[in-house]
Amino acid sequence: MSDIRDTAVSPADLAAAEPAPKATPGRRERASWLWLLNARLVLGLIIIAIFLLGSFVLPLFAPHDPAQQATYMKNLKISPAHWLGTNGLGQDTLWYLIFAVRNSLILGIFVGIGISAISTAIGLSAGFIGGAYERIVMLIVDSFITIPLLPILIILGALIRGNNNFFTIGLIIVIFGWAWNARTIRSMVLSLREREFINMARFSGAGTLAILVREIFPYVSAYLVVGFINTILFAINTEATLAVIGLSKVDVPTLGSIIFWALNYNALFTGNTTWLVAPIVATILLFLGLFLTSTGFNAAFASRRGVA
Amino acid sequence: MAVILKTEGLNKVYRLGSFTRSREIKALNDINIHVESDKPVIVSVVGESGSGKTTLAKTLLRLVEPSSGRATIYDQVVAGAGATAHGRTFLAAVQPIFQNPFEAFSRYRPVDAYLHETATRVAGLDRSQANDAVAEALAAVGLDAVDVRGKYTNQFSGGELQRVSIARALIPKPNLIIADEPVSMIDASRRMIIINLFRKLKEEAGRSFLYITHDLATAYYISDFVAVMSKGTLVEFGPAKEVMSNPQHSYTRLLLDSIPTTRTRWRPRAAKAA
Amino acid sequence: MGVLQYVAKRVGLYLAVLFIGLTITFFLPRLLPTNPIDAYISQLQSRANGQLTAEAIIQLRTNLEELYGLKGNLFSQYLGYLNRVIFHLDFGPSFTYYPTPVSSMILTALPWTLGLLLIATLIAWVLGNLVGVVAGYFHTKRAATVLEVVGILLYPIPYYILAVSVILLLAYVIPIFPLSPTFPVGPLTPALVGSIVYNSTLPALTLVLAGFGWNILSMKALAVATTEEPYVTFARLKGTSNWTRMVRYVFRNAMLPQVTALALSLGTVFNGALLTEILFSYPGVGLLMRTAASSGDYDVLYGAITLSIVAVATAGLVIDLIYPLLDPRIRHR
Amino acid sequence: MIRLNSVVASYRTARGSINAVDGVTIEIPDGCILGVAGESGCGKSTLMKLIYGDVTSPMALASGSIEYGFGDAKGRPITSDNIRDQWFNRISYIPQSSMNSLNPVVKVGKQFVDFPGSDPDKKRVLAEVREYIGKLGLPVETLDAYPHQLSGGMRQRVMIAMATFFQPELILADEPTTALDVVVQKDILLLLMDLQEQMGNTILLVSHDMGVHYQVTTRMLIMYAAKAVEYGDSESVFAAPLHPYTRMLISSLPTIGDDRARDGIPGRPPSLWQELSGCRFADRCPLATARCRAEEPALIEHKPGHWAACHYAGEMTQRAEAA
Repeated sequence: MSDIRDTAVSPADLAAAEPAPKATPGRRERASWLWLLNARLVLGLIIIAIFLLGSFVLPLFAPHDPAQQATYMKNLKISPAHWLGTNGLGQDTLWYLIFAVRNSLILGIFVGIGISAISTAIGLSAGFIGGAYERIVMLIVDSFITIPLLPILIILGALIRGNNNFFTIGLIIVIFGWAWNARTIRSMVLSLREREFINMARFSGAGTLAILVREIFPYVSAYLVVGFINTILFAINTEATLAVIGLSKVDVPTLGSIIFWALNYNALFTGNTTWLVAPIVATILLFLGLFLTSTGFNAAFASRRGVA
Repeated sequence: MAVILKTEGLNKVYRLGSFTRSREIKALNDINIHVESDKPVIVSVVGESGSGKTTLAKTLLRLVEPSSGRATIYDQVVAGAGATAHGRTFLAAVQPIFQNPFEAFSRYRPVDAYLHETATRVAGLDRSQANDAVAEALAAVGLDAVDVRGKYTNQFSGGELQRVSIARALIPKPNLIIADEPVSMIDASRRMIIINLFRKLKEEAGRSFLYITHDLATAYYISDFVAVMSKGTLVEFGPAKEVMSNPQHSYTRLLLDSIPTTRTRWRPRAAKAA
Repeated sequence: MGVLQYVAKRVGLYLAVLFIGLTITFFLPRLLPTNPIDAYISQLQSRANGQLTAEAIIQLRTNLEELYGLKGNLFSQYLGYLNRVIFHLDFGPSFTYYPTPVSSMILTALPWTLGLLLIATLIAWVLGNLVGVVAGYFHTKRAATVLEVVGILLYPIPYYILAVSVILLLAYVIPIFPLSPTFPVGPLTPALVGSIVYNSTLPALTLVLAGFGWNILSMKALAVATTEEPYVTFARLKGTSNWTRMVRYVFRNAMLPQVTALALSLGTVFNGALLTEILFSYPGVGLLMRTAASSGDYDVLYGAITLSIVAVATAGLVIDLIYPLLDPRIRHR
Repeated sequence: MIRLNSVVASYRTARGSINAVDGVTIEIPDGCILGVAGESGCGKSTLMKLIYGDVTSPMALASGSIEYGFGDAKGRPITSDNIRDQWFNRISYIPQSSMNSLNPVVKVGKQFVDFPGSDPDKKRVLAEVREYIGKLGLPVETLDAYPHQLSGGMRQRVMIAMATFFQPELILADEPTTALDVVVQKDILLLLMDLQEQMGNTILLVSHDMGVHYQVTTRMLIMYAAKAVEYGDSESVFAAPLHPYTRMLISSLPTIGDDRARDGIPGRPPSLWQELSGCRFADRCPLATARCRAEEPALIEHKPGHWAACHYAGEMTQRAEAA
């Protein structure tokens, strides 16, 4: 969640002794593309690309709706027909997993957009306006961070179990999940507000909005990308957590509901370990890919911003 | 004789600590400066760190609200009760030059963007007039518009970037340019390029400067008036040559004696065997 | 003077968090369409397989409303709720295990949860930060990157995956721990304590692994930044040993923000603990909440949530109050 | 006598390696205060690190050697390989950023004795320290205080106390008073001069302020773009500088009571990445000729005890004496 940055160390003598060359037009364009490439980011993006492509393209070729039960024999071993065998409900494990990843990603992206929008608006305004407004907002933010989210989700899950659907689950996560990002963005804006170029912009005639968009946003945008990916991670994780304890809409295949059914139909006792191992491996890989991309972006933005 | 700068009973008090036991720090303590002249002048404000010289600059730039008192530049009340100059009129009256040129520009925007914005937004020029004004201002500081267009801060040296910052301040032809420690981040050997530029702009472009510094030698070199501040109070004010050659206040004398000059040694040297 | 101001500010936040927490748990269920009373009545009807007459239902509704403080307008209910909860810790009786009061059920479950949570979090914090400071201090050396990779691999794995993987590995593939742990109740004899520890090793391990990765990564970043501070460079130039510099100069300074981070992360860690309890059927507040939720015993649910908010906020306050003891800059203004 | 024999310090980076100190050969007599001056990036800080033995990658002593001229406790000669064992014993260091060169969460006294060189009996050492800092104008309670409770001047006095308590042969001070106000700076500089006089050891002082050098140093070394361009007795370097760069460095500083026009040195030092030939100051030097751009001038003793690396250094003295 935090801003993990690798600081590049350059000896004082060396940096000062190497004044920037006078006019090399190519340097800025090439440099601006070059900073993107670092090992973590590339690896992360590859993993995510595989998951995105796999989960959004393959479902078009799905023979049956995987959520539909008893389409196949139960607990079949891995075979050319069923690459991961079938589960205790007579569904094809692989196809169920592919749909699960897709639905989780859809939810993740939807919640990611929602939370990023809210947290940026609140973080930017609280950080920039300051004063009493900031104190009240930060009180609410700190409370939302301190209050454990899961119990509240359990209440909501229990109360609206009847007619909850994917959309409401996503909405709930958005309502309770924006605090962390808002807090980080606010502290970034707080430090930016004191920077000299903000005064320079003000004395160049820029209004508050122009300062927010042109001066502050470029510095914050680096974190927004990282924050967005972290939020996807958070959303999938929260929905899955609810599903595993049966409080989310478990008949929709997600990375949580797959495990919910596996546990409830005690995959371990029936020896169908692939039913449990497959989602574990898939979730770990997906989350690792998301995390590598987020820290990769972080390292890339840090190196581009120079050591500061 | 126009009133270039006048502060009347200017105070700034910071309250530290919680409501129970709060300490008061008097950053500005009843500052009264009066500078009248019919031609542009350079006024220096000298003092050690914590003397309040930067707070004074920030108050005149309205970056800090004074606790009481007023400040007037030419005929406009710029800070304190009854401030008349607002918005663009204030920006046209007062322009700043900041200490660290690398911090004065955003890393993500080309440096000349600030010049064009100042020309169009503050000086109110249209597109073509703005380009001329920018080119003219850059020429005044010895830079060519081509060298600056579309460049970012990491493509300049400290001295060059500070000159761009000065050019930007010149565009709206302000009554007073307030430079807060403009050369302290620049190599000692190249400071005089900027200091001489201030003097040239005073004489040729007719701009007045408020020069905030802890370096008394550069203050002596270019300023017409000097104000000496210590712990928030104005201890001495007057024509620069006079104040510096025979200071009246003991603190000014202490400051002058402490400067490591290359003229007289603090400790006479035992005759060195060659 | 500094400490007083620091404590006052922190206690203020603590009270605000409690207030907001109680308000949320009060208003949330009331804003939603379903009314718990109808749910109760329908449950009673199913139990009495339909013999309840109309008046009995009306009578039932009034005393249920009375029992659960749903009388009068919203605001008077709210005041009544606050008064009951804060001063008497009374959440009304449990519906399924009538008449045992909710508070007694929770107070028996809470120590289990706090015990597991605090011990596991402490271990994860200490181990994670020690590994992190070594990884950060020697970040230029190849070996240190191995430690960081451990952090990178562990951190993104969510609690439920860790829990299930731990069950899979240590209870199924290598069955040294019970697949479904049982927690005996009764006087704390050494044998009993031994079996409790044995059974709660897996949930504790899950929580330690979950916190461990995060602490490594955050401490490594802090240690890398702190190693470049002038006082660490000067310590090196004084000829101090690597060990002294790493412990007394880098760790002593880099750990301070980690203490605040720990206090802030308690909310999320608590979520993890609840989930782990449910998956391991560990007799803590989490399990209590889960069974209350599935059996529709709303008052146990609200009570458990309110107390968990109080517990987490209090733990956070305690950790934040330790901070001034570690940072002389706050102690001596 | 500390001798540097054509010392070269190089930095290895992704773009290849460059020499931040490119062949310096000087002899530093014992018991003097040597001032090292030059613009930022000239290599003065790297030279200090080299002499102190703080050589860590990416920096390395590419070639040349340093002889310290004093032995360790057992009398064995010290060279750049074993100098590190003598840190804060026979050689010590005063850092620049005194603002936070002390560990903010540990008491000052404890930081006085936490390096191995000191005597294991910490209590006895602390008692001696308590008495020693009194002489440096520090109240005794300083040892029990935390760094943030001390003023900038007091913190720098603590650094000087640490660096001088073990009576080292050589003290390296890298811009020790840059972060201080001018009044406090004078006290600290006078303190340094007094201590040097009492101990009779050698101090190497790096500063960008020629005024500080004039007041404090007895010998001067001027660096430019990784080369030593002038070296000699402070008196004669300030009275009649042989190298045009030194003259411009001194004349670029305004002085109170002197209204002569002053102008900074135009242009910038050359980038050490390019292939450099001839005199590195040629582009900015008013006296530069074709010979300057072609042939690199060696550091020659134009006057007794006064070296300069400039083809026309000799004429500078005649022209100076004629003017």
